[in-house]
Order: sequence, then C-alpha cells, then structure tokens
Amino acid sequence: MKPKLTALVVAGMMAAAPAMADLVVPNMSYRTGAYGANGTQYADGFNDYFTLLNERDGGIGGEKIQVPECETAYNTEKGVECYEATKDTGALIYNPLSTGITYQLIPKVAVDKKVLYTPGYGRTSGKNGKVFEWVFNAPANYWDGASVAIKYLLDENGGDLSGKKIALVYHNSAYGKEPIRTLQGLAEKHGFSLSEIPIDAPGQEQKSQWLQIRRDRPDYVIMYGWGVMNQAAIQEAANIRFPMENFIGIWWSGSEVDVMPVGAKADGYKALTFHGVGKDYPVYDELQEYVIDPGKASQGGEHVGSVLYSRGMYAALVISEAIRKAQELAGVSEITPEQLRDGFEQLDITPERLEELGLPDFGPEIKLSCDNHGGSGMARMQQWDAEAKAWNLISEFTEPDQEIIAPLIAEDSEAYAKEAGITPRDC
Amino acid sequence: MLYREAGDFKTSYRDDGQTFPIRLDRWAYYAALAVAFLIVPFIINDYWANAVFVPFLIYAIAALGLNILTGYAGQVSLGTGGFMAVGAYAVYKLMTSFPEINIVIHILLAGGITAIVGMLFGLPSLRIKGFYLAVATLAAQFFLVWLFNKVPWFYNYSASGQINAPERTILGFAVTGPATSAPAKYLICLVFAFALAWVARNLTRGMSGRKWMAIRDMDIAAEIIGVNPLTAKLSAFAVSSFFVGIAGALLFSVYLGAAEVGEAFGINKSFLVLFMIIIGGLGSIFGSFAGAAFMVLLPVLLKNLLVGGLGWPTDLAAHIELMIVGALIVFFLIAEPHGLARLWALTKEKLRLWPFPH
Amino acid sequence: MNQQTEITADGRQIGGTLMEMKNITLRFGGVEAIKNISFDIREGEIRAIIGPNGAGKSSMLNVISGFYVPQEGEVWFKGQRRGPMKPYQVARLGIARTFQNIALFDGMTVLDNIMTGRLNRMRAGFLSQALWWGAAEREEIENRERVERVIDFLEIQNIRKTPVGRLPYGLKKRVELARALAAEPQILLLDEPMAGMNVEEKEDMSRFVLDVNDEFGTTIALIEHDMGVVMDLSDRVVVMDYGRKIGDGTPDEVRNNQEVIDAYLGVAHD
Amino acid sequence: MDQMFFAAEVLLNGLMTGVMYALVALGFVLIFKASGVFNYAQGVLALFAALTLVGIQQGQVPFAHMINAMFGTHIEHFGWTVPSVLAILLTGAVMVLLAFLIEKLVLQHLIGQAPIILFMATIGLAYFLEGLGDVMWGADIKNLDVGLPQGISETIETATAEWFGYGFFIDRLDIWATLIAALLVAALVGFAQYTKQGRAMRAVADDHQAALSVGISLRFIWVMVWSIAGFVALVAGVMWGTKSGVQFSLSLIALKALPVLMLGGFTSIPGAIVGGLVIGVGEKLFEFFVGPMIGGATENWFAYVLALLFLVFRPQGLFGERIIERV
Repeated sequence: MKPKLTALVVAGMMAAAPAMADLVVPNMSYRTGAYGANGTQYADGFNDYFTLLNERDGGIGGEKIQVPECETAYNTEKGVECYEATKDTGALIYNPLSTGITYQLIPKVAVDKKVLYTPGYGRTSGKNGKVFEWVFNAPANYWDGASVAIKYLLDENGGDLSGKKIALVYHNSAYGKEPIRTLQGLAEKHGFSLSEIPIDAPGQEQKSQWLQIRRDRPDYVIMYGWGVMNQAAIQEAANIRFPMENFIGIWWSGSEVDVMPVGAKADGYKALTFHGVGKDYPVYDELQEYVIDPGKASQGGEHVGSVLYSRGMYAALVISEAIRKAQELAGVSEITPEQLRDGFEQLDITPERLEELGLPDFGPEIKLSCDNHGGSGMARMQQWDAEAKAWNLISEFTEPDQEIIAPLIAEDSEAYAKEAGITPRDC
Repeated sequence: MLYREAGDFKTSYRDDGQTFPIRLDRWAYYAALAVAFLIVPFIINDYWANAVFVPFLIYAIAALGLNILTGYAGQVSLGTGGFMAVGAYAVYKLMTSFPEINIVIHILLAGGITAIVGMLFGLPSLRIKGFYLAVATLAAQFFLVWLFNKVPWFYNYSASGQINAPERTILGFAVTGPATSAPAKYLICLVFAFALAWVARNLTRGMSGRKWMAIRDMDIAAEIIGVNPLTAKLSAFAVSSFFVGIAGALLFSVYLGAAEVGEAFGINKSFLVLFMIIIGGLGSIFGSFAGAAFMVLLPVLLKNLLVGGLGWPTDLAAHIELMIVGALIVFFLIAEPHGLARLWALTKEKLRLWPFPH
Repeated sequence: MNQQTEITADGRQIGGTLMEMKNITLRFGGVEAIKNISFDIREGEIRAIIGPNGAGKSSMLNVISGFYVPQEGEVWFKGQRRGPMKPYQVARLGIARTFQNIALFDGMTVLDNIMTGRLNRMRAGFLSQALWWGAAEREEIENRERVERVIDFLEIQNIRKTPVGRLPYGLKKRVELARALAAEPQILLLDEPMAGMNVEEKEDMSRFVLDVNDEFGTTIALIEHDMGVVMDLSDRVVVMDYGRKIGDGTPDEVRNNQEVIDAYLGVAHD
Repeated sequence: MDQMFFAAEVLLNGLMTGVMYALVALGFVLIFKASGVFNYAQGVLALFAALTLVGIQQGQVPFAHMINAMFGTHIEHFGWTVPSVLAILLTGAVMVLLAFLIEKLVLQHLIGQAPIILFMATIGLAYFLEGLGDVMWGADIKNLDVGLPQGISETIETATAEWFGYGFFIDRLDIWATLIAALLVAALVGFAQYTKQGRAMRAVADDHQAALSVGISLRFIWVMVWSIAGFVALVAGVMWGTKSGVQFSLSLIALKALPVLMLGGFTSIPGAIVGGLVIGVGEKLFEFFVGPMIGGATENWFAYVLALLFLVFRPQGLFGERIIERV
C-alpha cells in the first residue's frame, strides 16, 4: 500500500505533459473564486476557438493546437504554479487574464523566452516593445480605454468638456489604479474635474461611495471594476437614479453578468469594448457546426456569444493569427516561442482578414511592430438594452489620445527598464 | 526493535535537553538535512522549486512564526497576511534604496521592521483575549493592506502600485529577479527556514518559551509566578512577526518577484497560515513544517490527480478540490485534534513499544 | 516589634518579622472581604491562616501575593513598605505560591513547569537564548541542577517528562509545590495544600511542608480549611471569620479561644 | 445646512447597512451562544442558502455540471420554476437537513475540544460547502428575485424634499431588510422566551453541564441552533443576493460581520443588532467625511479599528458577559 501511495503522490506532483509535437497554448483560466463567474466565460471562448481550428482546419498550418487548461482562481501563486507546470511542455504563449499574474510573469517570460499576450489588461507600458520584448497587449490597453471614453464624451459634448465633473469609480487594486494618471492628464488637457473613488474588493457594499456621487452630482461616471463590484455599482447607480447613459464602464465592466442582476434599471448603461458583440457573425455558424453540435464545446457551450466569451475567442483568434504569421515567416509549422514573437511583431490583422475569418468588423485592425506591441489602441462603445438583454454597439472604433498616453508609456517603461536593468532594444 | 530509548543513556543535562533524545531520530534528522542541502539542490527544476519547495519553505517560516505566537504563546492572530506585507514592502524599499547592500541583510532588516510593527499591533493583546483578539488582529490585516495600497511611497510611485523585485545576488548567484536559478531560490529559502527553525527551537525550549507557554496555559497563574505579561506577549509578537516578516520578504523577493498587496497579502494568507499550524500542530516546530507541507502540497497534488490524472474539467476539479480539502481538514481534526505533529508523536510512541505493546 | 531569634522545640530557628500586614481592608464593590486585619509572619516559621468557608482566607492570601491590592492598610516586607505592585513584581521579591485550584501549565512537562519557578533567576539575553549560546545554555544547565534537587526532594523523578495534564490530582499538587520551591522563595504561600486529598496524601503533603521548612528554612504561610492538620503543622495561627480576625497565636492558644470555637461550631451566626 | 442633511442621510443609510451586517452577525451569535463554536462558515452558509434558493426557484438540476461531465449528457434544468414562497420553504428544509448532517458528521465528534479546534472545523466546513455549492448549482452569477423591491424610495424622497427641502435617499430594499430583521429578532426572542425548545436552548447557552443533567439533549439543541442559524443565513443570503446577485463573493460578507461581533459581544443578540448599527454608521460616516482626505476605501479597516478601539476599553464587547478573573 505504502509504495503505491508514494507512487501516486509522485505521479500526482508531475503535471501531465502533452505530446510535444503539437502547438501548446495553455489556458490559464479561473472558474472558481470571487471572479470565477467572469473567468469561466472567457475561458470557454478561448477553448472553443482553438477547438474550431482543430476540428475544421486540423489546427494551424497542419499542426494541432493543444490548450491545456490550468485553474488559477485569479490567485498569483496558483498562477505561478500553472506557469511552471506548463512552461516545459512546449508552451508558446500565456494569456493569464489577471493583471496580478501578468506582473508576475513579465520578468519570467523574458528569461524563459515565452510570449505573454494580455489583450485589454496587464501592464499598459507592455506596449513598448523596446523594453518588453515578450509582452503584447494589442489591440487596446487600460489607458487607451480611459482615453477613448473621454473622447466619446468629448464627441457627445461637442468637443468641450471644460467645467464638467467626471468621477472614476475603481477597483482598489493595481488594475483599478491604472487609468488614474491618464485621466488626470486628460482632465488637465480638457479642463474637466476628476474625482477618484476607490472601492475595496470584493465591493458588494458601496453605499457611501454612491451617496457621495449623489451629493457631488458628477456629469459622468467612469468605472474600472471587476467581479461583484460591477453589479453592485450598477445597482447602486440605478438606486440613486444616476442616468445610465452617463455611466461608462471599461470593457471589464461591460458583460452580461454585470448588468443582468440589475434588471430593467440597467438599461442604457454603456461600456467600452475592443471587439464586436452578439452572435451575428458567420463564425458562430461554424462554431455551431464543428464545436457545439458535436458536443465539443467547453462547458457545453452555455455562454456562447456572451461578451466575455467573445473576448476569449478574440484573444484566441489573435494568437492563432500570430501563429500563422510565425509559421509563414519561419517556413516551418512547428514554431518556437521566438518565432511566435516575430509573428506577433509582424502581425497585421486587416479588416479583410477578419472578414475571411468570419468576423467582419469584429475588432480593430491590428498592426504590430518591433516597438509597438499594443496596436492602435482603438476601442468602441456598447450600450445595454435591458429589454432585449443584449449589448448594442453605438460607436465606431475610435483612436485614443496618444499625445497623452505615449509619454506616460515611455515614462513607465523606462522606469521598469531601469529597475530591472534592461537595455531597450533598437527597433 | 531498534527504535528505543533504552541503552541510550544520558550522562549530562546537556544531553538530556537536546532536540532529538533518541538516537534514531537524530540520524533521521541528519539524513533529512543531508538530502535537503546536498542532494535536492542538484536535482531540483523550476517546477519543483516554484510549485512545491520554495512555497513550502516560505510558508513553513510563516507557520513557525505564527506558531510561536498562537501555538506557544496562545495569542490567536489573523494578521499574518498584513505582517507578511510589511516584510515584503520593507525588503522592497530596502532593496531599491540601498542596492549595494547584501540582500540577506535586507531580508533580516525587513524581519526586524516587521517585528516592530508586530509589537505595535500586539499591544491590544494586553487587554483583549481569545477570539476577540483574533478579530482585533484583523484590524492590522486590513489597515496594513490599505496603507500599502494607498501610500505611493511604499511602491515607489509606480503607476499601478505593483512592486517588482530587482535582481540581487549572493556570491555572484542571482537569488532574486527572473534570472534566478531553481537551486538558488531553493537554497536561500532552505537556509532561512533551517536557521529560523533552529532559532525557534532554541527560544521555545528555553526560558522565553516557558514564559510564552505559561501565558498560554494560564495567564493569571503565569503572572503570579513572575511572568511579566507585557514583555512575554510583546516578545512573542515580536519574534513571531520577525519570522512572518522574513517569510513575506522571501515570498515577494525570491518567490513571486512581483506583488500587489491586496492580492498577495490579503486575508486569505492569514487564514492559510493559521490552517497550517492547526493542521500541523499548535506548539510544535515539526508541526509548522508538516502543516505547511500539507497545505502547499495537497492542492497541487489534488489538482494534478484530478485534472492530469483523471482528466476532469478544471472547474469541476477545482470545486471538488475545495470539498476534499474541507473534508480532510474536518477529518484530521476529528482523528487528531492536535494536528499532524501529535499523530507523528503517537506513531513514534507506538513504534517505541513495538513489537511488544504491553 | 523586632522579636528575638528563638529556637523551637524541634530545633528550628525562627527569626524576626519578615512580613507584616497592617490594618488591611479589602472590598469588592460594596462587600468587605477583609476588615481591618493586622498580623505578621516571622522568618522561618510556618504561619497558618484558617477559618470557615467565606472567611476571607483566600482573599488574604491574594493580598499577600499581590494579586489583590487592598483599599486600606499597608503590607510591609523585610522592613519596607510594599507599594502597589503587579503580581509578577511581587514574585520577584521572593514570594512564591501554590493555588487552591491547581494552576499548573497543562501543556508543559513536569520538568518545564518546575523550571518556570526559576524564571526570575535566569537573565540570559534574548539573542543568547535564540542562538543557544553562552549564558542561555549555561544558565539552563545550572538551573536544571537546582530543579533536579527539588524533584529529588519531592520524589517525582519518574514523571519528569510527563505532560502535567496527564497527572493525577495528588501529584499535580506536588508538582505545584515543586514549582514554588524551585523559586527558592523568601516566603512560600500555600493555598489549601491539602484540599481534596485523602488521609494518606494529606500525611505525605504535611511531611513535605515540614521538610521544606526544616531543610531549606523557608518561611511558609498557608491557608487551610481543615483545622486538625493545621494545628499539627504550624507555629502560629491566624483565625478569620467573616473577614475579621478572631484569633491569633500558637495552636494551643487558638484552640482554646472561645470565639474560634463558636465560629467553627457555627454558634455565632446562623 | 446641506452638509447637515448629507450627514443625516449618510447616518440613516449607515443604520440601514448596519442592519444588513447585523443579519449576518446574528447567525454567528446564535451558534456561539448555544455551542461555543465560532462558526466561520456562516458566510458560506448564507451563500449556500441563496444558491439553493435560486436553484430550486429556477428548477435547476443539482450537480448538473458534474453529471454532464461524467456521462456526457446535457441536462441543466427540470423545466419548471417554483414559486418563491415554496422555494424558500424548501430551502429552509435543506438548511435543516444540512444542520443535521453537520451535527452528525462533524460536531458530534468534536465535543469537548478546544474552541480553536471547533473554529478550525468550521473553516473546513466552509471550504466544503463552498465547493459543494459550486458543484451543485454552478459557479455563475445568479439573479435572486423573491419579489423584494429595490431602489430609491420615492415616497420618502418627495416627502423629505417637501419638509426639509432636501430629498433623502433611502433604498427600499434596506427598509425591507430592516423590517425583516426586526421580525426575525422578535421571532427569535419569542422563541427563546416562550417555547420549551427555546428555554432549553437558553439553558444550554448558560451551562452545558447543568442543561445535560436536567435531561436536555445537547444534540437536539445543536441541530436546532444550526437550523435556526441556517435560516438566518438564508434571510441574509436573500437580502445580499437581491442586492448584488448570488455568487462566491456573497460568502465574504462574513468578514463584515466580524467587527460587528467584536463590538456587540459574541454572545448577545441585542449586541449583534446594536453592533451592526454602530459599525454601519461609523464606517459610512468615516468614509464619507474622512475618506476623501486620506484616499478613500477605508471601510474595510475602519470597522475593525473602531471595534478594536472599543474593545480596548471594554474587552468583552458591548453586551458580552463580563470577564471575571480569579485564581
């Protein structure tokens, strides 16, 4: 009994290694814990898109894609464990969907030479490819989001926000603090006043913050929230009858799970997004045919078409396009992470290409280079229709104000380069 | 037959007071040390270091610290996460402010700073007892996390408030930063864990330990026979926080390399370390290690068995893992409320009598 | 007030006043537990405080040991007035005690329990203790030798390494005595040392009390419910009833005191 | 003048939030009083109750996800919905069953253990229930709707606007929570005072040994107390679930109940209520007036610091039994 048990223990400690021949794209997901409800949908979209490629096309360039899933529970230590467990199994790229885990992995991937792809989250200054050789965060980052939101408001107000009051309600963590500097810069530039209102995780109880908003009567509220904080904030906003159309969330505060619990009163709430919404794209027919109907969908396909599902799928799409590009550049189908990095740096997802992929106008054009790892930063606005229970796109893709953001990115990445002793690459 | 005290006569009080009075225990201990120091470093890889050994050693240090406070001195604390954060932020500030000074000194200083903070938050223990104190230490937990999140000086004014550990070396080998090799990470944690366990053993077998245990077992009687409750409790808080601070410093600088206070040092850390000492055994050095091993290894083990071995979906595995961990905690408490250490001791006691139990 | 040194019939030496209680009054809320009591304890003697239940004996002992601070009155020790002190400071003056409801440290071994009696005599610094180097190790061994003498004296060698929680009642009482003795106190306070014991155990305990006094010359103050035992043991007896002192003197004097007889027979009250 | 109204408004809302905290704290107190167990699982119990309620209401198949994963089936729902009142009753029954199982499988084996061991056991229980809730009902966010209204009370707003020239914000859900909490406390007090079981429960709370010696079954009392605590958890779960959806974070409200307990004393039902109110008002006022000056998000720690300061002066809490030290 004893030796058997020991063998079992040792076997248990060793992570199961996937066959080395395939392209390995680990899915660091979280389906448990405080953010499990959000993480589940994203992970499903991520899985399903690769399943589609495997089922329909036999993988990419003839290579099957393996997507071993590893549960992080949004916890940095489990994230490290997942990374270590998968990195020697031929993993090419990581997409941890957690700003905290991203910060952990940024120094590690540089040493282990793995690609880190953090669309719409992570370290904003990762956009600077000269410093962050292995990090990509296209198509948009937190600061882009803040700027696009302000641009949208500028448009609504005839280009003038002077004298307006804008409140930022944010998750009191590294993630939530990200947009503050950008918004401060923009406030100075456009003459609006900014008040910052932090909310501690998890954030079910926000009464005093919203009483403060009720008293101060800001013209607009921008929110950087995640998890239960989103629902609670939208609920409280509805409670104080804050006009929903003046309430804008970042893309992480703009999924169905955030508005559904509030019901009809959430109608008109807006959120940013960097990809399309709904199932009205040809790719869903193929997903239905190749993945969902044969019963191969992750979790049974419960969340197909939701905002977070789409986002997971979109991340998978960008990764698969980068793999394709890398195969093309390297001339082999079995690529290395270095080659994948080169693929990312040459990536050019044009509107035509998106159409070919069955997702017309789904995302902005992504054209990356050696120094630009973040793309154009374009994002658009979506609005919640509570009656139809659907998000609708209400603006076109908009460029952020690089005049404000570029210097901030330069400053932050230089600070990191200095701290970590990195000499920026020549690009 | 071999495991006996008989024939192993002690001829001095010095011999009688040693840590492992039974010869076989002593040998086993030396063998374990030899394996840990001489064999493991040569075979360890990144996965084993980062997923198993390094977190185990660091949590063992934290558990030792909390065990001194809770297991030996009887003061239940739920502020461990906050104190670990103090250690982490102290070492970060020291590392970045004085890069030329050796990291080991920084880590020790971080422990010292945490000890001072710990004593400060230990003051209410003079008035508040039992669960009231446990809940009161949560004030430290939440306040410290808030403080490190809110005051930009602590995170060197970085945009998001994340802190990153720059590379520092010992004898030319990197021990912090991304380029650190698995053996280097493992060894620095091992050296700290070993040295601190030895210190903990010394303190708890001597007069300080007796004072703490006296306070734990019957505080009023302890005071009447001459224990000054102020110094006894505060010294327990100080030593405990010193250990916990070092654990926090190592967790951030050697293990994680980057940290965000609310995430890395939240209330869950406090509970986790408390679980470790209760599962391992209150008032036991061995128990601190056993508990840390249990709580670090079990989830990794279950995850690999359920996902890797049985091929279950990760979410189902994660939920079932929670159920199993919960059920095992209850099971262990029912089987042996005094933890793994007592279970071990009982096994040894049986072994000592074997094969003639009567 | 300074008595002459005298030699008792059994050859022990009794010296001058070691401790003196002057007009002690102790109140809990509105209740007077001790009413204006004065007496003294002489060096080397066995001094008993007796009285029926609720007489205030335990309160008196707690005043002597510094656990209660009386509202009125003075405590003099070795010719000096003792100011208000924390209990642990009193212990450092050389006053050790046992407890009516055994107050041993259940989680520790017999040896460790007795070693705590030595804690005021161990001065090794924290660093020395942490590294088990120099003073700490030396002290530990020196004090262990002292403690072993007490262990031999009380005949508890075989339970040295046993956790106290597992011992039977009578042995616990003995370990508690050992802990107090290990402190080598100037005054040893015994709070009902014979309570709950059978005759045989009582005899053992009486022998130990006498031996302690005889061999180490320790001054002993004890409170006891059982008059018979006390009369045989002690040199002088204070009798309390309802917080008052109703008698003070040698066992013979007290035995013939009408008020004491009444108190014990329950004549005065009811 | 406006400032004063703001303050009054914050104070009122703090009181209401305090009631919500007290609802959670109440469950802790009941169990601690009757069995000396510091029940860390109370928050998870609330989550579990809310999950079960929603599951029953919407006709979810329990363990659907696991069954599907094991047998490759695709079952999710029974295809019916259950009316709220019936669902609440059924959930109540589930909570009683749970209480019975907890007593049978856990507590019974731990009688006479140190408080910290019992505390630890409830942490194990919390883990287990969290996993069980997820496996049974799935981890996604669920809407809980049992017909409680939510949002600003316009009646109060217009009325106060007429009287004071300043419309007060009061959430209708909070008003309901207050009413329900009052009813709950009244019912509990009534139960404890006027029923045989209630008296037995109080007897056990006062003295285990004495209660046993007069023939009260400790096991029965424990099952009963855990059932009641389960029911209180259900009420708390309904309130908090209505407020912000049913999901994992619901269990974290336990952390908001701890300072309430500290302040009110672990053994006092009025203490839980008053403690809740004091904490609610204290943290809201502090966040509102001092928060903006020091960067905000103070609520988490301020509640604890407030309770801590209070305890330094009164170590047994507001209504806790006085601790008498003797040797």
